[in-house]
Amino acid sequence: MGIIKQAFMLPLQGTAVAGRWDSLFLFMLWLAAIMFVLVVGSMLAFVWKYRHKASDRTTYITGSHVLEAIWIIVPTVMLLGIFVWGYSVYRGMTQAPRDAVEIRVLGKQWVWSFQYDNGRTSIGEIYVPVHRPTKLIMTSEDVLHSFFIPNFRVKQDVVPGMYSSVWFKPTVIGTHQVFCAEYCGTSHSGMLAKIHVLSEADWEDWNEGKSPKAFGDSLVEQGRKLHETKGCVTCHTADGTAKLGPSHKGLFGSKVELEDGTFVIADENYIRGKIENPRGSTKRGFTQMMPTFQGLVTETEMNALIAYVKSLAH
Amino acid sequence: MRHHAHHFASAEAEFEASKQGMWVFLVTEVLMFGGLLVGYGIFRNLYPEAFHEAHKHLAVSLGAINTVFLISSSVTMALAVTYTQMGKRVAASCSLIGTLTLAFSFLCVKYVEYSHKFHDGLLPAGYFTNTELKLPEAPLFFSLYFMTTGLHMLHVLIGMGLLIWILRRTWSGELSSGYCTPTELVGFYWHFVDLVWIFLFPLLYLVG
Amino acid sequence: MSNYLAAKGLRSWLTTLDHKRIGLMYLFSIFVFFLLGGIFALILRLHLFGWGKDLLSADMYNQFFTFHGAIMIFLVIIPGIPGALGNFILPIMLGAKDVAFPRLNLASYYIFMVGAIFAASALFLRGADGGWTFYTPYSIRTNTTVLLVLTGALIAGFSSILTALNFIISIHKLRAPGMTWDRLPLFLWALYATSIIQILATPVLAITLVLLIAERVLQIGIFDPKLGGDPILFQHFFWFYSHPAVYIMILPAMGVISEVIPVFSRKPIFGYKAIAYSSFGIALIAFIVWGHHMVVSGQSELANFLFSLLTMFVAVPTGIKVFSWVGTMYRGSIHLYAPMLYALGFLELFTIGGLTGIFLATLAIDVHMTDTYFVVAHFHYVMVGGTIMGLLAGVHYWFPKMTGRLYSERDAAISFWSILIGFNVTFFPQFILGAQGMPRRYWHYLPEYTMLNRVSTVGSWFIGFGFLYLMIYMWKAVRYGKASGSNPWSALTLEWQTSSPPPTENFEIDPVVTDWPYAYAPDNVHMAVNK
Amino acid sequence: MASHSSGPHLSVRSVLSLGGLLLVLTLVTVLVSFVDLGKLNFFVAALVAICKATIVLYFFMNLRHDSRDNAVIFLTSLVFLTIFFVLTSVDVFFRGDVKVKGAFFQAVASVTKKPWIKTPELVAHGKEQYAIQCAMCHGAVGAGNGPAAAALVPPPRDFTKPDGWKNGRKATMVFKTLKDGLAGSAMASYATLPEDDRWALAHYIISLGSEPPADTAEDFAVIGIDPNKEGSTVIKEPKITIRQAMALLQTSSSGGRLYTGSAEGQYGQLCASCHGDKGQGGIKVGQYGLYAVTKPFDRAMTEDAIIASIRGTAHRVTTLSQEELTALARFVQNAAKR
Repeated sequence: MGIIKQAFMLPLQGTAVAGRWDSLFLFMLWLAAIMFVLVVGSMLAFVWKYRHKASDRTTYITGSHVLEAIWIIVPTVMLLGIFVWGYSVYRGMTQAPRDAVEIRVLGKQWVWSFQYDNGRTSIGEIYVPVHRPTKLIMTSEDVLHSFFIPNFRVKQDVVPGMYSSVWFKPTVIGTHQVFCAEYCGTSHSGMLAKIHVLSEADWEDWNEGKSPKAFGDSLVEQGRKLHETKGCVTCHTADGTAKLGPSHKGLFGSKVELEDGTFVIADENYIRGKIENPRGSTKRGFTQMMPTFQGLVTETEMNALIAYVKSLAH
Repeated sequence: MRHHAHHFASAEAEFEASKQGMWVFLVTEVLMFGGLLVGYGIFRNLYPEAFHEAHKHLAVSLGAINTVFLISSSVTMALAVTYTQMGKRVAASCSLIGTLTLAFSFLCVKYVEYSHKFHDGLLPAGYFTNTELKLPEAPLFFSLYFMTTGLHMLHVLIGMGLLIWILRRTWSGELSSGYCTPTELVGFYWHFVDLVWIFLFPLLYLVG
Repeated sequence: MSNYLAAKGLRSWLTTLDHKRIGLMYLFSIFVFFLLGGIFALILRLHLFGWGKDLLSADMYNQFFTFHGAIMIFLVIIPGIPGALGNFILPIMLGAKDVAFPRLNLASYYIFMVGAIFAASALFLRGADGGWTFYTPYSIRTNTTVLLVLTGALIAGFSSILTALNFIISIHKLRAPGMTWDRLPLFLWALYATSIIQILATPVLAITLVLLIAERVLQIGIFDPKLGGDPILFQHFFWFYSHPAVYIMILPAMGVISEVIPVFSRKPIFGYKAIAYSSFGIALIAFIVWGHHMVVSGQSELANFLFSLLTMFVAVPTGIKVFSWVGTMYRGSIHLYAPMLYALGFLELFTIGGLTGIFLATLAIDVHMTDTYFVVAHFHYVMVGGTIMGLLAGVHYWFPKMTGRLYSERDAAISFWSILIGFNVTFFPQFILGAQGMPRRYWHYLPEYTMLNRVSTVGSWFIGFGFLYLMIYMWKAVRYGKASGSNPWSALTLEWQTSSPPPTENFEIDPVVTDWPYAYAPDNVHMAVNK
Repeated sequence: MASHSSGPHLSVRSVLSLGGLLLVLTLVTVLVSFVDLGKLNFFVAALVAICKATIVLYFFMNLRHDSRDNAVIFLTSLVFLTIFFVLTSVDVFFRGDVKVKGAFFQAVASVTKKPWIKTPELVAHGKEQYAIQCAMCHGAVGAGNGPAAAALVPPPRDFTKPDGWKNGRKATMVFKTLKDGLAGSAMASYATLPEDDRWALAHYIISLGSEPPADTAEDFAVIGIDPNKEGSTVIKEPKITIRQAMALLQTSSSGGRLYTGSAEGQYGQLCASCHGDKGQGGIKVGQYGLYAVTKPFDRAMTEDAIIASIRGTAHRVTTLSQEELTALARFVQNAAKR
């Protein structure tokens, strides 16, 4: 069992149901492997054993009712068995307990937004308590989406004009990935969300309105950290002294003289442009050596960086 | 007597094959109209009061007249087939002309009905501008009404084209008691178009 | 009597009523569309290699997988075996001079081409996105020219109906004297069952597409939630056709395999009646299981229960066929020529495809696996592993009958192994990706899926090479292949009892069938081709 | 089977009599439909229709003489049609009550008793809400220099300075600004936020600058809250209609950009500040993964996508009616084409 489980590298078991799901999956995987070896193995064995030799005499067999009966009845019984086991695990997935925490989920073209019992809303991040059942009541504002949490093995389409629901009882604290699994347009693959499973204490804080640690710091603070982690500090300082590149202190809003003598205002677009394709907009007195960060800086990181650089303006 | 197609054993075999081919084609027609009626059946049971309310806006009288037209056109079509088999060229042609005129009058009544609906704003859901019908799902009734009767009207038009083609060949004497497969097959098609209306009329107009 | 290829000139091809020529025209068009669809696939896989720089923008990527899906399904594998091999072989195998309605047959080809042109024309306008399933309300909202692809599919649907009508009436009325129902070759049983599915399912696709076009043009709102409609109802309409459609794709391929294995094992088919009736079993069950595509779509639990239970029974007739084929090879004298290679390839890939189908039929598993790469791998294993392998087995098996020449076995083996290995390397990792939760139709995927996606892309190059190589040696064989003689495989079915390439009227003297087409005597182990 | 050329299947007389029968049946079904039998009406109509259909099939379409397999072929189509209807109904009519009625995210009544009285918890809560809702334009520390502020005309209020507040700095007035937004500027209404959050925001914003004068009874009257009563009013839809709001915009707009009732005017009022007057786009606002490129026009977004994004949280222009939104979206699409 181990090697197959390892080979298939199933996602983390975030809920009890995921455990039951995995055992059903692995049982069926073993069954399929055996059937595969039986069929293809005997095929290859026959190809080898009965490969054409001039002296061959084949046996005139046109069928055998016994064999046919066997491979009708045995698969039917096995299949019904699998169906029953599958249905029992499925019921565990769909029958949400009465006392579940209810959270409303709204799918909208390319973003998930959530509303909790205390009226708070959050976008792209959903907070759920550990060891307590949570039921999501979902609908969509425009087209079909599908709320999919691989670690919990649950998925449910989100249909405009209709409620659909999914429930789970997380057992692992931490952050799990949420996907949109129904094609919904240009950035269907960008419609991601994070589900934060909070410990009991954090969940109480969250309910009263205090933001759990997971909330992270302000935009500018995030920008400052990214300024380091993305490697800006290697060439640009924040205290006014020029290094390989001009300092970012006082940059925002100032007039920058470019190499070819023209002037440009270091506004938000200028910074964004420098980060994405720095060629051709080098400040006078500096040689162009800045690499492009295209694709390496996500949207939220870009805005945090810009906020930080702005905060250095005065 | 037309010499039968080279790959058939006899004219008889060819006629049987074409007739069965026609029946298989009618199966596809049944399933196409059927798919639409399944949609109608589902929406009617989903929103019974809205659909009942909406169906009151249909002119039952015009629908009934149309049913009479189509049934009598079926009768004249059957007469045409009978006369062709009896070799009576003139009688068959007159019956075909009768069928064509009945079909044309069906279209005229249809035109009157549609223009009445357009005037009242009883249009498919997206363009529905009628004010009397308040229930939100009522426009769906008219979407389905226009789809079913529209598709049926298209089939009537195709049927009239076929009838003109058969009339020409009957009048020229090509189709007579010896060889009347095309007449019978177009007859099947026309009776089928009438069959669809026999179901559409009560479903849409009477029961709603 | 001159053979059917004698008449020269484009007019002789474009206005032919000869089922053999129409079959070849279908084969050529289907191969062209297969290459077009294949190029889309290779570019998609190249993009998903994921080396940071985007090969395709998001919109381009969405249109590429939509066109890949729509072309491959509507223009290649649904018309594929019935249109190309069926048109060519069915009348000869029946012992008839032509199909029941030759003019209708030519009309069906032209309607297919008109439909294909409609669909392909969207490429030059604003393309189409939304996947080949065109789920509403997205397919109503998008402003890409999806309308053209829908009209194309609608028109191609009629061509499929006409071909099916032709086959049903031909099998009913044009069988050679002596060919009773239990002497009918299994390829014809399969085509018969397929035609019945086409007749009963395609009209519902026609009305679905008409309604979807009406949604976009007349805003009828029955599938549009904003106007009170129900998008899940569209899925019911769509899958009522599309699940039987997957059996339209696989049954003819199974028919080819049922022909090839006995011939190359020199042994009667194992369980003829079981295979023939299981085709009908599949054709019936095909119509009552479509809901397993919609388990997480918001369908009622009762429907999920019912559809999953009924789907389990589909595996039984399919299992009968696979076990019977392996049973046929038992104690045979197996010649590993290209048709047999492709038949064995079919068995290997289709077994994996079939078994993973059972995973997806099980409710709990399907909740996690649907709309992920597990499903993508499953349907590629059954569609490419099944239909395309069946098509290639049929093309190689009847190549001598069509052209009177032999292709080079060595080249065929090279392209076969390249396709088989390439296929497994491409799609088996996708099972694992799906199990790990990578959703399908994703332009960008999370970094942890990169490794398997790269392996998959490398595999796709081998498939690409395999088909390229196939084109080359097939073209070479058509022009310079050795003469094959009338029955190179020493097969017993009727089409091998006439000359290759057959005369226009198929038979010099009208054949009379005297016994069962798979009665290979124990000593009948040699083939004309290997003397 | 009657041989094909030995005379017609049906005599003229039988054709006419069958025709008569069909017409009679039609009359019957029409008359029956006027009698209200409730559920039964459907079955009677269906029964009559089936009778008529059988007559046509059996006689006119000559199934009477025909070999049985044509009839079997025809009946299979009905069988598969029934399978389609039955299995689809198993889903459609057994889903339970899942129809969405009304707004999905409800505005939630407040919990604290008198949120207009400043308390440290409210200010702390305000600080948090500020980071989510306001930092984008008003800047992390309220200096009016948020990332989205660059292209806003007029620029967002600098809370640290006492001058320029249109409605004044009292808690009730800031609360009013939050509820109705500021006409003629990019400050939209935050009416969907729970009242507690808005009071908390007001307290926090005021704490950034000097202490304002205390709220008087009239101030509370302006925002329609009785300070002595416990609990606050539940959020109601904006009392004035959209038409009036538009008119209000017209009269009180400062920059002289009159709303001429056309989409062009609307666009000028609401969108030009972020999206640029000709739609060439101003700044990229990518907050919270909410990917709102302010240059949507060259991507030829669909009308609904535009409406959906206009109604989205980033824009908060929820007061526009459906017609206005459609007109605006159509205007935006033409802007893209120009």
